[in-house]
Amino acid sequence: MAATDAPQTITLAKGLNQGLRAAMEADPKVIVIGEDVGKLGGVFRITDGLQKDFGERRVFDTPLGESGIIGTAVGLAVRGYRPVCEIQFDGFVFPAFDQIVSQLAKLHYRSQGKLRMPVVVRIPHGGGIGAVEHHSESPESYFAHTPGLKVVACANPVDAYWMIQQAIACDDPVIFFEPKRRYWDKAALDPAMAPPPLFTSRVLRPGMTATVVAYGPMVRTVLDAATVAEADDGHQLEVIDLRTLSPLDLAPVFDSVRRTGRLICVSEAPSEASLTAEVAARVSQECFYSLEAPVLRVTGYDTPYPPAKCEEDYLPDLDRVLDAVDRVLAF
Amino acid sequence: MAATDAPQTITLAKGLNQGLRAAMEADPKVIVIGEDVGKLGGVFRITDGLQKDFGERRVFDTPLGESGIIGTAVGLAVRGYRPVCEIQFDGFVFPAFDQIVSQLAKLHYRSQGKLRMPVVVRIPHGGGIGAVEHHSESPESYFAHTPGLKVVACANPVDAYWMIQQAIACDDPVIFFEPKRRYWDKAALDPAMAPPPLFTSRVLRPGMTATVVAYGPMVRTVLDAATVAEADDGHQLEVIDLRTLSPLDLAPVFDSVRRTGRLICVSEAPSEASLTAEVAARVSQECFYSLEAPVLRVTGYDTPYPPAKCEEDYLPDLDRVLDAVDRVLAF
Amino acid sequence: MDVDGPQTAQQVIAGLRATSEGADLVQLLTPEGQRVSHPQFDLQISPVEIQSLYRDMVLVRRADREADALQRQGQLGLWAPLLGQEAAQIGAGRAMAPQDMAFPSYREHGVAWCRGVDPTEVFGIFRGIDQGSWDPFSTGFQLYTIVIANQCLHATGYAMGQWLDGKIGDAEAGEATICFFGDGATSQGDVHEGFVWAAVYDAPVVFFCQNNQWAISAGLDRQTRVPLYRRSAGYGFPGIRVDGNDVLATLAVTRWALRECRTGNGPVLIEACTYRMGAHTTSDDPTRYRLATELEEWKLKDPIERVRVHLVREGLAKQEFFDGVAAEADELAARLRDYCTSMPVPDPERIFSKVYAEPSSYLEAQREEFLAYHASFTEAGRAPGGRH
Amino acid sequence: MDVDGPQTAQQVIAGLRATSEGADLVQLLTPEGQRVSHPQFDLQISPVEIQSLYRDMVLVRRADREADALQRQGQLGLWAPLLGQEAAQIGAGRAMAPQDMAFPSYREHGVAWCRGVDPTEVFGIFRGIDQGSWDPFSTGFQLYTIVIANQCLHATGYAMGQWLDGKIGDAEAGEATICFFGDGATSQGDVHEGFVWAAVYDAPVVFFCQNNQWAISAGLDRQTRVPLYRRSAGYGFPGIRVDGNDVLATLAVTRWALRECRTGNGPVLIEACTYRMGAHTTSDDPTRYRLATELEEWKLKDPIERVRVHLVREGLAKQEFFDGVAAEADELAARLRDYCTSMPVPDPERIFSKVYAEPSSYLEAQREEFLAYHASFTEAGRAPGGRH
Ligand SMILES: Cc1ncc(C[n+]2csc(CCOP(=O)(O)OP(=O)(O)O)c2C)c(N)n1
Ligand SMILES: Cc1ncc(C[n+]2csc(CCOP(=O)(O)OP(=O)(O)O)c2C)c(N)n1
Ligand SMILES: [Mg+2]
Ligand SMILES: [Mg+2]
Repeated sequence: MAATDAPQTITLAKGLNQGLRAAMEADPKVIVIGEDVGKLGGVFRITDGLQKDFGERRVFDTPLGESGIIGTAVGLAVRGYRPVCEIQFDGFVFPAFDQIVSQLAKLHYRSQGKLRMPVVVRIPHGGGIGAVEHHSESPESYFAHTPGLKVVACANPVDAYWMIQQAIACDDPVIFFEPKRRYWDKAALDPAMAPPPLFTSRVLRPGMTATVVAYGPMVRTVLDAATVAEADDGHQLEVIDLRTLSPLDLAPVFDSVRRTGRLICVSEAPSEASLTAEVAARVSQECFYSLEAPVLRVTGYDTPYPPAKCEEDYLPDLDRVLDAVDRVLAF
Repeated sequence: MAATDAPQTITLAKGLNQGLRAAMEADPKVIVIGEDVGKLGGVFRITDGLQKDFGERRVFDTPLGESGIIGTAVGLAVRGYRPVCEIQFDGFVFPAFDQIVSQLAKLHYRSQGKLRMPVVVRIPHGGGIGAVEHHSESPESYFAHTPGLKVVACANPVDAYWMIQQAIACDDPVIFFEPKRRYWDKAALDPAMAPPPLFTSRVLRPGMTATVVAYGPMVRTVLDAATVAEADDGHQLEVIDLRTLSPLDLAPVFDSVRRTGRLICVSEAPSEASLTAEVAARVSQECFYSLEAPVLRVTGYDTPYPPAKCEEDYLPDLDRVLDAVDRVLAF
Repeated sequence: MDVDGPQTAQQVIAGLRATSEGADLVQLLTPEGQRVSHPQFDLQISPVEIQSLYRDMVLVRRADREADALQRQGQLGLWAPLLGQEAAQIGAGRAMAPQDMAFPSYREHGVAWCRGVDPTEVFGIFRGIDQGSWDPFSTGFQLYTIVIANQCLHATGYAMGQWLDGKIGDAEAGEATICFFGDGATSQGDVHEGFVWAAVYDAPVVFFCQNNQWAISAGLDRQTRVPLYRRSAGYGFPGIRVDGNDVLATLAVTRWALRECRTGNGPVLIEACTYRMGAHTTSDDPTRYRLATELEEWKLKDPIERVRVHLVREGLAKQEFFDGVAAEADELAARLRDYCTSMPVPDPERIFSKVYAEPSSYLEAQREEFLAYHASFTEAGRAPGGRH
Repeated sequence: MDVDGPQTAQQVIAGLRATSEGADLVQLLTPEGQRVSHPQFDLQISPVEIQSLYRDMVLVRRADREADALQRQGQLGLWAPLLGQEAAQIGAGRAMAPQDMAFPSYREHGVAWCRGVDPTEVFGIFRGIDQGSWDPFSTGFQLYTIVIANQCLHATGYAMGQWLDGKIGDAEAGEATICFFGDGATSQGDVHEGFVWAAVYDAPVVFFCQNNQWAISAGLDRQTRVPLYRRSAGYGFPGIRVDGNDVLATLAVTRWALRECRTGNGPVLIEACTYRMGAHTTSDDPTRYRLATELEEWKLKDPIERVRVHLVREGLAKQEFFDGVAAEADELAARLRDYCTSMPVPDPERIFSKVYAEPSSYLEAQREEFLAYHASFTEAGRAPGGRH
């Protein structure tokens, strides 16, 4: 069935599914490929029903190889298709890293625009689902460090629905991160309401005490922390969802920090040479005279992702965010 | 012939060659593998003569495949060998990225120390040699962002000689960067003089006006800039060679910035989510009250590496460093 | 022109069906329990040995079923069942000599058993308390590898090391390596590079592909047009297809292959044709992509039942034997249940344990912060996360 | 047991020598210039056509030699010579139909020529003024790929697109893709995944491997035990070995392979046995790793000389023809010299040109800074870098 236009309550997974559906209806060149995306509908069911409704020529399972998935997607893009590739889990994108970094990211520049790469690489990312090794990675920074790619991360069902469509419509390669542990979060979607542009960050909650930026799975954690901080201590945290990781849209962050004088940057990923470092560096430079305290980073530790029974202590949580709030205010 | 112990003037390339030789003499488990490392001695001749002197069982050419080189090196390490792998050029490490990130970096943690990975991955990096695409990349940050790896970059012949031996002696996997455009730089080596520990940064030139940190190929650029800054404007730049990129050794940088109040961080690599961001973020936090100006970053632009005829304008040079000095002092 | 040339869809399907039948499939025990002979791979084996193969298969199946149940009770986070692949794994595992080394993927619970790795150690991974706790050297069984096909290069490199160490040449005392991977894995570049390296360096490695017909929801036709054992010829080493539900044939063929490697004639590829009778993992729902009838067909080829029938019909084992094995299985299941529920939870510091062989200054600092942070809660009399 | 099984070092060497001789090598014109017939791949070709093949080979060799000289004069930063591979490249290039698409590596200057890409456009890459300036669609010749084997997946994906577009089925009007790669490239995972994908999706792609016996300093025995054309059988599609120094045989075999693909019988693997008569690139020194005698042997199999001898002996071309081609070659060389020295230097802004199809705010800001910085010099009357 077609993507309905009536307002409805959907999960983040459903938002992606409906967004894919809408994009495929809008453009016959959009195809969906990856491991198990067909009959199974993907291990997270994001592509559920798409093969049934759009046929095996537009939605098909690939052999088991990520370099093959991205490498053939590049060739399909040269041919005029708009492939949407599913990488089954964050930890399995690395076999495709060479094709992504040396080809997908560089072909438009190499050809000076004669070759376009409207390819979307969907990657469920992050931990918190009690999984075995390689199923809880946060590889965003690798791609944000790669010129020629655009990188986005959706954090809620409504953004999921719109951002996947905008990413597919974009003529540049987009690495599209999905917060797997939030797939079942619910929200009300009104397909009639126009979305903000894809490459913009958004203030989700206004506040004067301190600014907190996050993206993907950490956005909800930060929003919860903001609620508690207000209830318990009367702190008003301004919460910003980055949404776009490359290019970063930091103007709203700069504005916010000029008002609050304090910034906390939250991500599950290890901190060394990461996106949180980039945000901290740029804000420390841009808001040099406004900052009343150093920018604090709340991140995963610089260790491999630990066994699932330890992940609760590895991942930034509400308490670690609130602890950072206390520290940034104590300054 | 054996590595001589008499003081001598050597090139950086020769320093690496002699260091490899010394390491192979010190430990029979050290083997050298990669594309063209045998008879040819590598495209840069770093392994020149090693196969002749140590035999085909300790120095051998591999088939053409980087995943194969690193993946088999992991197996050889499990068997008790200490493989030194040559990646021919920076742009060709990506086919091995999966084996490096998911296996080489994680096996010690996965096995809780039962499996050791004393593997060195040698990568000539950086531009400035007028090469075609993929031969001038600066991928250091990808590895610095990967827990489980250690990452170092040598900048001069003496460090090259010692650091390669220390990296091979290290029981952890070390990604070893070599500044290819400095391979022919010369310096006097006294093998009798003990080297500093591998994972330490070094102040190469003391100064009070501002601190400038760099690593690899940019170190010489920065030293030249410091000379000119002193001659032309009487500025005394304190120059620090990071040497170790993961873990970073920032204590000397913090000390320096507490004295100078100003920091410029220089690297050829694109800036987004990079090592220079990490240094800027940590210094901005640690030296919050000492900084008299924002940390400035002088880096490659966030574009793919351009055609060779443009690289002079792409790479940070003496003038861009001096320009940053002017800006940081103007604050 | 090459007979493996272009094929119609029908031919492809036919070719694939052929992967579990056909003249080139080595079989020593039919699904009906009949011993058959094979010109190249015959096996001298005593009733007692057959009994012990039967026992191993029954016990690993029981451990597997127990794990499946424990996952549903929330005791394990996930389980990847070996159900249906007992003969392939016990046959291969029992063919190994003590000095041989195995590089498994994530489903080789039966091989682990043969190498003396206790099922509880395997459970640790799926319970999420560790990532592989057994000793990979004393057992000669390396840790599980989850990233598909990565281990094929590790096995090849290790075998290159055996060669460099001069451990090959003697069919008895020599060393060999065996690498386990699936039908889906054969599409990955790392399997290919493993084949290339192993062939070029004469590495003593047996590539043991368990073709269980499925890669999650992808049937074999997503990976290949022709039977997988044919891949090796293009690299210049032998490929053999064995009935992976026939423990005797798998034992005979793997023994031969390992001897070839020990004597310096490696590598060798084995395609063991079997069937994944369960779900891919406990998170999977096979009804979405395959027919129940397929499972029914394969049940007729059950790897354990044919051995039981053979032992009974040929009078090679008495009822007491079967009762004894059944009792052992019950004890094992009970032991696993008890152990699982009593498994220790790692303490939070485990996060920072053994990231490096030589401590990293920066990570040590992070660890200190982490401990101080946690202390702040416990002082306040609350566990971390206890604040909210 | 499989005949491609374990081999001694001697056998390996023998097997490799066989890659440029032997019964399975398709040949239509001997090194001595004799036409020979082949049961499957015969070729009806007119004297004029043979003349034009000769002409193409002479011209691309001359362009190649000129580029080599220009590099030594510092006009090019690097050059990867095709010397010795003219027949393989002209044979393959001329076999293509206008609607076919080629995915080259970095040495296919001869194929580029056949597709109407002017040598000066190829020079741009090696002079460092661009990374590939020709139109990949109007020429049906994609840009060079330097990362070994990456293009094999691009070609496969493009061919999958031809299939999805319903462009196959007609031997004349149908479309096909041809992918060029070397002997060394065959070891990369991407070639394997290309074979897997192409076979599974019946992609109309010809995998054209120019086995020039060397991968920089690595001889063929570093990549394989057996001839490379045998790889494809294990994936279920045909592999053919052709004398890559025989332009007629290469033309005939490639034509056949492309027709097979157009009609839906793809993929096909071709191993063209040839020899890299020059250095790997102008930075390479082959005397470090191979014997001069090897080169001498191959000179006897020169791809151009055998055609010249054939045309003369059979009286298919007069002296005027040869003089004409020689004159054309001189003109071409002169034109290339002139153009090369007059090539425009890209302006600094080129660094920021077309990184994205849709401009990125952040990069735009960097560009502005860059321009302001440069302006600061030019205002000060100095070029960037002019300060010191
Ligand atoms: C590189 C990589 N990609 C994807 C996955 C997710 N995944 C886990 S198992 C599996 C299927 C493996 O099939 P096969 O090789 O036949 O082994 P089997 O599970 O049947 O034993 C996939 C796609 C993975 N683990 N690694
Ligand atoms: C992934 C990768 N690794 C290494 C290189 C460096 N390199 C350039 S050409 C070459 C040898 C290629 O040999 P072959 O495939 O036989 O092609 P040929 O050069 O002989 O035409 C190598 C190793 C590269 N370009 N890409
Ligand atoms: Mg399988
Ligand atoms: Mg070659």
